[in-house]
Amino acid sequence: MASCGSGGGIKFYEFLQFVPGLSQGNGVAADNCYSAWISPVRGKAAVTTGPNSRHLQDDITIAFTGSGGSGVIAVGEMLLRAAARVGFYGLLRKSYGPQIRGGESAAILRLAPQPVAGFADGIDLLVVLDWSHFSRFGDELILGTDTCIIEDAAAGVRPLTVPAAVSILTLDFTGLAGTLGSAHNNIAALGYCGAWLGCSAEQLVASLNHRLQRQDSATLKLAAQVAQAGMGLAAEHPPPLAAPQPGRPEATRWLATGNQLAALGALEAGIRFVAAYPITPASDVLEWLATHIDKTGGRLVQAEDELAAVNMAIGAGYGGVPAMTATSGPGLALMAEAMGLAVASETPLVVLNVMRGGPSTGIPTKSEQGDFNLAVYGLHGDAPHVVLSALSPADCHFTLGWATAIASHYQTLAVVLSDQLLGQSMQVLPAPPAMPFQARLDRAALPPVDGEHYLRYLDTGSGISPMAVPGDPGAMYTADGLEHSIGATPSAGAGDHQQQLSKRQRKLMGLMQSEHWAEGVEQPEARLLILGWGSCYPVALEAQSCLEAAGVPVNVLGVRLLAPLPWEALQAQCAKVSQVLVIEQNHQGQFARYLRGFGLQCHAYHRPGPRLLTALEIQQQVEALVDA
Amino acid sequence: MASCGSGGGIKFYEFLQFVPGLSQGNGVAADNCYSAWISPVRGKAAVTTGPNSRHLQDDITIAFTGSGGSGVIAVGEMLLRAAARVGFYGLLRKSYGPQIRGGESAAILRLAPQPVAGFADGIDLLVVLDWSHFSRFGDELILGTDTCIIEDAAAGVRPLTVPAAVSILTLDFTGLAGTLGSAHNNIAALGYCGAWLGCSAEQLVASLNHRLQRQDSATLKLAAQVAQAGMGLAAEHPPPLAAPQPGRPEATRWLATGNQLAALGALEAGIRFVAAYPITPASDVLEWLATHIDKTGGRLVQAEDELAAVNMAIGAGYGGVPAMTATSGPGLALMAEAMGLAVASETPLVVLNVMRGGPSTGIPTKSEQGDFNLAVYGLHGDAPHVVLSALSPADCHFTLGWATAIASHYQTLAVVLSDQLLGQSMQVLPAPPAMPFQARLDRAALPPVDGEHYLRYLDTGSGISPMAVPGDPGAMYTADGLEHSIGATPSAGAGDHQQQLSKRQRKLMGLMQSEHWAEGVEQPEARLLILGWGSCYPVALEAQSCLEAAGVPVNVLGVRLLAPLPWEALQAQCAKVSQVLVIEQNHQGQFARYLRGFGLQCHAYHRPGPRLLTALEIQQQVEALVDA
Amino acid sequence: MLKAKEYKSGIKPIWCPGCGHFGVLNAITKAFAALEQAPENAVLVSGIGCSSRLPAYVNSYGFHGVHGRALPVATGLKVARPELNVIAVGGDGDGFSIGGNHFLHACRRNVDLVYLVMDNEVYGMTKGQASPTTPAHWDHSKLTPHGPQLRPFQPCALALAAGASFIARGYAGDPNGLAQMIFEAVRHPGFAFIQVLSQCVTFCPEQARWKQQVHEEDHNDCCDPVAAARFLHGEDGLAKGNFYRNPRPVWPPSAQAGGAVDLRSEFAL
Amino acid sequence: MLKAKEYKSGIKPIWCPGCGHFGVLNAITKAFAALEQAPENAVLVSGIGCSSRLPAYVNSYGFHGVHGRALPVATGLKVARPELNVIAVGGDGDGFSIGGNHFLHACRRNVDLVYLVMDNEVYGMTKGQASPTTPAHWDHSKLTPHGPQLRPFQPCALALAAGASFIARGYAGDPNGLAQMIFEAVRHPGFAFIQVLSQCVTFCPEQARWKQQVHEEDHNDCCDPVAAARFLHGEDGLAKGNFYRNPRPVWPPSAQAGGAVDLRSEFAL
Amino acid sequence: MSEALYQDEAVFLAHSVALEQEATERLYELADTLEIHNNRSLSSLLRELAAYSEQHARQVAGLCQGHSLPGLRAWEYAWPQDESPEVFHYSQVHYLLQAEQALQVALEVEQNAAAFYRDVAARTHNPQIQRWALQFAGEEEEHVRKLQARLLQVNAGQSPRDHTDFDPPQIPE
Ligand SMILES: Cc1ncc(C[n+]2csc(CCOP(=O)(O)OP(=O)(O)O)c2C)c(N)n1
Ligand SMILES: Cc1ncc(C[n+]2csc(CCOP(=O)(O)OP(=O)(O)O)c2C)c(N)n1
Ligand code: SF4
Ligand code: SF4
Ligand SMILES: [Mg+2]
Ligand SMILES: [Mg+2]
Repeated sequence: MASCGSGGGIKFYEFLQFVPGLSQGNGVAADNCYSAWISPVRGKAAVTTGPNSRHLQDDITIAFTGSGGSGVIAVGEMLLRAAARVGFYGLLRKSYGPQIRGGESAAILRLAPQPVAGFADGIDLLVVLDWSHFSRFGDELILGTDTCIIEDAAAGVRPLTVPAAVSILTLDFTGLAGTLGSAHNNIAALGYCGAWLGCSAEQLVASLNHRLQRQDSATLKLAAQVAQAGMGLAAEHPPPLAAPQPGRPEATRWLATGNQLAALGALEAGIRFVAAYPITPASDVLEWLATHIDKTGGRLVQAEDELAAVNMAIGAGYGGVPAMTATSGPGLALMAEAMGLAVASETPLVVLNVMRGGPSTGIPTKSEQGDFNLAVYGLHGDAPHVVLSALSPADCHFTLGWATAIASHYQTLAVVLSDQLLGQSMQVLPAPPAMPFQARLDRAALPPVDGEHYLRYLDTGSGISPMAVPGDPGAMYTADGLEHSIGATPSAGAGDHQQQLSKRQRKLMGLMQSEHWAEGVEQPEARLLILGWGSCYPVALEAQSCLEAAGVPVNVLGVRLLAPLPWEALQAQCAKVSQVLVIEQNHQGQFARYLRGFGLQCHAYHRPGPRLLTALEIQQQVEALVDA
Repeated sequence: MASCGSGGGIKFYEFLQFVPGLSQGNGVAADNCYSAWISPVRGKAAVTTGPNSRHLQDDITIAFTGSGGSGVIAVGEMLLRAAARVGFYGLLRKSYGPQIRGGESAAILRLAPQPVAGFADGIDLLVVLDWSHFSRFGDELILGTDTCIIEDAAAGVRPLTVPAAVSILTLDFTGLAGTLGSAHNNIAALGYCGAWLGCSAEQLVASLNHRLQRQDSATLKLAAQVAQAGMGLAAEHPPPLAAPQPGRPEATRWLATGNQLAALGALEAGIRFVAAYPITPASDVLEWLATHIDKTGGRLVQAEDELAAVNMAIGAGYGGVPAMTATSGPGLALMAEAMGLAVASETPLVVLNVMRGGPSTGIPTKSEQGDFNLAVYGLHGDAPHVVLSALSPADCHFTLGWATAIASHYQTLAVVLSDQLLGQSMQVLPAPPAMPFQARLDRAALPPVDGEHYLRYLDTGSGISPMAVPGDPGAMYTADGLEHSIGATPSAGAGDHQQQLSKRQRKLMGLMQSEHWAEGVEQPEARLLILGWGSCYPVALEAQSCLEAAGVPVNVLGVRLLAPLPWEALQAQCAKVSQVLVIEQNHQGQFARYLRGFGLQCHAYHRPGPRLLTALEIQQQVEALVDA
Repeated sequence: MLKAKEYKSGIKPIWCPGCGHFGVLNAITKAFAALEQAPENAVLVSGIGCSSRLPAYVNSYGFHGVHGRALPVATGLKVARPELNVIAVGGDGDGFSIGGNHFLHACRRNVDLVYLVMDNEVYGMTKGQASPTTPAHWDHSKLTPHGPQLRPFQPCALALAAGASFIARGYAGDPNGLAQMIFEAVRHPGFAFIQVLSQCVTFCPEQARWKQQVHEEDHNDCCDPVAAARFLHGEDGLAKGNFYRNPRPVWPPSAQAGGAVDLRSEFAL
Repeated sequence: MLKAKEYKSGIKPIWCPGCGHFGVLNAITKAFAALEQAPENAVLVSGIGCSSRLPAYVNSYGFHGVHGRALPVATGLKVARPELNVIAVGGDGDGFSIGGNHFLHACRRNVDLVYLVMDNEVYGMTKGQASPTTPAHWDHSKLTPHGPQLRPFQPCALALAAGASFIARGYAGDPNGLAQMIFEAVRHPGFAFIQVLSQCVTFCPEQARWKQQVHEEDHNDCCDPVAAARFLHGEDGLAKGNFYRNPRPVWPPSAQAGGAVDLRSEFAL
Repeated sequence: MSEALYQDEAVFLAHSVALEQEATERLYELADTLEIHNNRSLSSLLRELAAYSEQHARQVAGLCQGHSLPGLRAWEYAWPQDESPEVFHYSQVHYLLQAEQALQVALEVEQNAAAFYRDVAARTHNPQIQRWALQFAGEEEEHVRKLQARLLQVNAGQSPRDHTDFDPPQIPE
């Protein structure tokens, strides 16, 4: 860190040095391994060339559905944990009905020998504990003719919409559990599937114990018995499809959601103040922070609303303490005015926006990428700021770290766009390397040389002005959202205005040089580039691999730095191919419109949620373009 | 209006019929004269062809500056009123220092024989009552070598920045007033300038009386004497430049600000509910409404903040009463979340945003066009809505009327962008024709045919769903910002989501057919189109006329319907020329970026305020392009 | 004349079995029956939360807006359409946290509305975080693992200080008593505030104890703000009853009829 | 040790001659002198309004934010940097209209801040519209030509109901008395609220009469909320004095030191 | 009102009708809710109980022929407690409710109803009211016996259950 330059003042705000004081725990990897970790689907750094290493044949997608306390979500989580112990990587997403609790639900699990960051198109194995309301998941549980269904004997009437062609096996999980005195057919199903995947009884019991931590030992014992009975059933009546093969991962692996990883990334990069107002699907970021930030010496405040939350974070940021808040669409809209204040007053601020279906209250529990416009354009006046997108659940960690460093370094607002899919999916991933970013204010010019007046908003070469924080003697100034002179006095002068506007825009240009602006995989002889952002990126990689198999090599690029857009670098990527297809999950094609504003000639494929974008539909789009 | 279809229910909300009950007062003109009135600088309807009828030689710009109670603003207003009576058209803008009152100020007045909607580049006659702080206006009072300065003998030390070349006349306004026992040198200056412009003593006294309404008769009498003394001085020492010639207007003319005209337009089109939170420069819209809406049977509520204001307007709109609020940048940002609610729940809502310098608190008293992005893109999720821009002070009337009708007809949010320059400039203009727009809900399908269920969010051919309002029997429903089915029950289904998203976008397509989407003037053999919006449009027309004089014919188009953009119609206009220059007054070129997103190839000229965009700089830009 | 149950819309609530909000729904339908309310002339306006889902379940007009803004929407609607019976409903999070400012100003403004807050001392819908009325040491939320550690918000005392002219507290477990309160609140000219203790069985199962703890405290005739303040500063928050009633001029004063008016002449030169 | 006048920044206020806010500036500098405040360790945080311009005029750090949000900014700053002396300042419009919710919640939260509101019963900066504290029949604003017709907001009564632990009212025309209040408010642990009657000579020239009308009312030892409520519900709004002081636990409780911690192990399989 | 309950036939009948109707509505409401929450077995049990009450309500309504019943407002009934004695209290149920608990609650409210009628029978001076009250009390006691039997059956047929809640609450908005 640059010297603070002032002797006495420093002592009582030593934490401004931003020594995070965090041990990096397990599986610390060197800095240069980071990008391998972020885009787990592929091999090397930044934009790599070569075949997409992902082989579709190796993976399997298992879905559990049920309702009213049947506990399918719990089974999904326990099975993921157990399968991970066997050597699988995997991803789990959850889907619910509108009830607050006890509603119908589904857990969709994808397992593979190597890291997976996105979901597949179809379901290989569907385990049904209860058929009622199954149609509610029609958008999400897509049955192919090769889907294999295992239904509980007590699952009720199978809906007519289930294709006749699929193979169906009826097993009496309920009866099996019942004979042991348990009502939990879900645990029997867990045992059944676990055995098929090669989990040992210990591994399954360990998962059960982890999940049922607070239960008494009799309950745990009974659950273990039921699971074992389920394992027995698998030996007798295995599912009529081959079990996938686990990998042989050497590194330490983690099980975490994108939201947890975002929160961890923020803390590791130096966030020490969080202001929180709960909102789905961002609340769990805040909740994780609430239970961990104290340990770092930081603070979380539950605010009365989003207006308070964002202004509290600005207050802390003004005080030199790296600060953030997290929200979702409606909350981000409420924060717009104050985000402009962060821009004008040049106060570091990180805002994580975990997107859900919009507009308005919309579809709060489902994923969509509809807040691009608001994040990039939603401030009044000319207010340049930074917008990043996280490219996978794992990348939430990296991107929050980067955003934290950017906000402090550039004294700016950094909005990070994640979404419900990235944020709430649970991923098995290699342990991330040590956080490469640290929040640091550029305080080189402080305090002013004796006799000089401190110029808070000085127009420096880099555009980054010297930022004093309270406690620095001799550098007192009043930060202002009113336009101001370099000396921080309010000014309505055209010259001051032009100077500050230009400076605030120019200072962000430094970011354009960053290699982190995008991730990608190139293939030799590719004629088309699939360009995506956020949670579309893993889907695009998957499509790339399908297309490769079909003999259509394409390049894939996921843009992490959405604004300011490194247009030249992007152009260079686009120039390598003859067609560009922009993909995103929203109705209006917001990102594509944005790119066209820079002059990009592109095709665009976009549609709203809540149905996830699939590799198959992207593949079809690409094939149509390539054929034409 | 479509029949409400229900007998009994209608009686107690008869005002829903939206009979505005307003007599159209003076100067009613036929509907087809409207567009002539709106773009006063030129001749006929929509896009006209022919020479720009504006001749620069005929106009004159007079500025008054002074400070600390010298009353230059009052002089400006009184002179405009008196000059109007002589037959001038004109425009007046005011500029203040940062003090709440008594600070330095300037009144800038442009007079011509035909309507003027924009300001000129330079000052022809500068009347200085006090030189101190003159430099504060350096950006706004641009002195050319042919500027003629009249300074009061007591004006103090002339700053060094005043070019030596200008002609300066020192007159003792202070002494003249003093001999009559008055401290008001400004009134002497009024008499002086008035006489020069050809005003009679009665005309000047009428202006004085209008302005000093609340004063006692002795004061009025003294003021009249001082003014007459000033007139005498003009006879002795006329300014060393020719007086301009007034016109011979036949129609009744008005004196009003854009903000007043916007308010009038809203009431005349049927607005009957206003929610208000004061903010510069929108407060005077609200204040005018507050003193007039009662007469129409409508209501204004002063809200506790902008969040309340916009939601109150939504409540009234849901009740079937045309409703609006007015604000400026920071307030608009606060309204973003609820604006999304209006979109999702399909509630009519008009929001007038009078722009000021941004970002954040920015430069509240000065004009800028920086809120384009926020207005067009500032909602979360995919939220199609309408954004209009007023193209002149007079056009504020038309555009608010149109917005009011659109909001009701399309059950949507209509944002109108005006700015400080349009809103607070005082214009002499021909009396507007009768308001051609009326707010009307499409209630054709109400109530449901017996036995049928009322489907509030039905996906009709037009995309406009049948809207019941409380009081309609048999059509009870709950409006919702959650995604919903056609029957207004919350839904997270992909099908319902897609259907409602598409419907809400499609319903606005009807607007594309409107001839009101833009105004323009074409010239034969034009090779270039100047494309602008809002207050840039009159400046572009002025530049057109200068260019015409210089032998460079260009077309000019001012876009009133910014979103949804009638792209095909715009393309057709652009296809007529080989180059397009987009002009606007903001730092980032927000409109140009937007247009490029549609695929427009254009040049862009934009710079921030508070310095006004001038015809001269546009002319230079065009010449550079044409030369290249 | 409709029966209470005919004021249910037929849409099935998403609420958890045992949720207090059912009791409130029950009370509203009973009050409507007693008021002989024409369904088309009543509007329930809400924000976001479990409680704010209520309008859809009632056979009347409804507006389910955004979080915290029920009162402004209701205010705009009532001022624009004074002949309607407008009732704003919502939760403690919606009304006292994000919506706190509107609550204060609605109390002062005294528009002829009813505002009913289903107070379960928690954010139900977002999974059980502390709300302004949560006890300081309630540590069941991950967002405040040591409890909110703040003095709970006192809705009735604040309503009084802010100028509400009708203040009462009901209990969802007593829908009949609550129905009477709602009935009287609707009849009361001006802003009427009812805080309803409405248990969240899912996140605050301890609220089942309210059945034993809630006690009656009637100040029906209390129109003295000082006496009401004294009571409200002392009580335990579990008293139900009418705490304050003091009609004062309703805003806006009744409208003059809008006739043909000339808005234009002032502009003529 | 600096003298009072050395706490002025040298930037000349834009205020009208005679504006009460000068008196407040004067009082703050005197209080700082008495506190021997190191200028670099004090931060004045404000929103938007004539009053909110004050921070720039004081020789300390300042933050001039957006309208109505001084308290959240101050809260974030103080929680993040507890060693600083953080004072939020602003006007009645800023604090009680748009900022009303933060005011309520700051009172409950009891962070160790001072909040000083320069109450002139008007929106000065936007040209004289009615604020929440404007008298019901004050008809000088074009926005409310018949007067706001609403019951004025009672800041001290509300602060009490919301849980403020220090409540006082000062007068800009008595900067010395006010300086003492500020001095004590800074020393008070927790949230201290001072309402200052600060005349707007431009839009409310009638406030010149405050000089005669303001009267002393000292309840210095009043730590009984019921007694304070009784007083505040009865008084005329022009009493100056300390109305309530009742220290209670400050939020947040003091921090544990952050050392090397392991945030990662919980994720490992 | 309470004196009228004991002495006025129309008022007594109005109470009897309301008592059963309230019970019916409350049970159907809970049954609907449990169905939404996919607890179908309990939901059908509750429907069964609701149908009893509904039938009973019809019987009582039949008796009312020829009486013009007072239109009482919800709060004007002279219930011994806040609500009609035959409704269960809202906070007595939750989504993990088991059949035995539901039956237990139903049993309690039937007992309350029986006690209510016995009390009326004891206090009234009107022989007609007394006849009715005793008849209704008898019917309620009949229900009580049925429920007790049912409860025994359920308890007997049931193996020990662990009540692990595998369905964490969700977060819809
Ligand atoms: C602007 C915004 N912020 C946050 C949310 C998330 N949210 C939805 S409901 C809710 C709290 C509801 O609590 P309460 O009003 O007490 O209702 P309850 O569910 O307890 O009945 C929150 C924070 C939102 N929908 N919108
Ligand atoms: C979001 C927003 N809304 C409105 C305004 C306009 N505005 C600026 S100051 C002000 C009122 C100030 O009144 P007060 O706080 O009482 O301060 P005073 O000027 O009286 O000292 C308003 C409404 C704004 N700047 N921002
Ligand atoms: S979570 Fe709580 S408040 Fe929401 S429906 Fe369930 S019990 Fe009611
Ligand atoms: S307008 Fe009023 S508050 Fe503002 S500076 Fe002038 S006197 Fe003070
Ligand atoms: Mg709640
Ligand atoms: Mg004020």
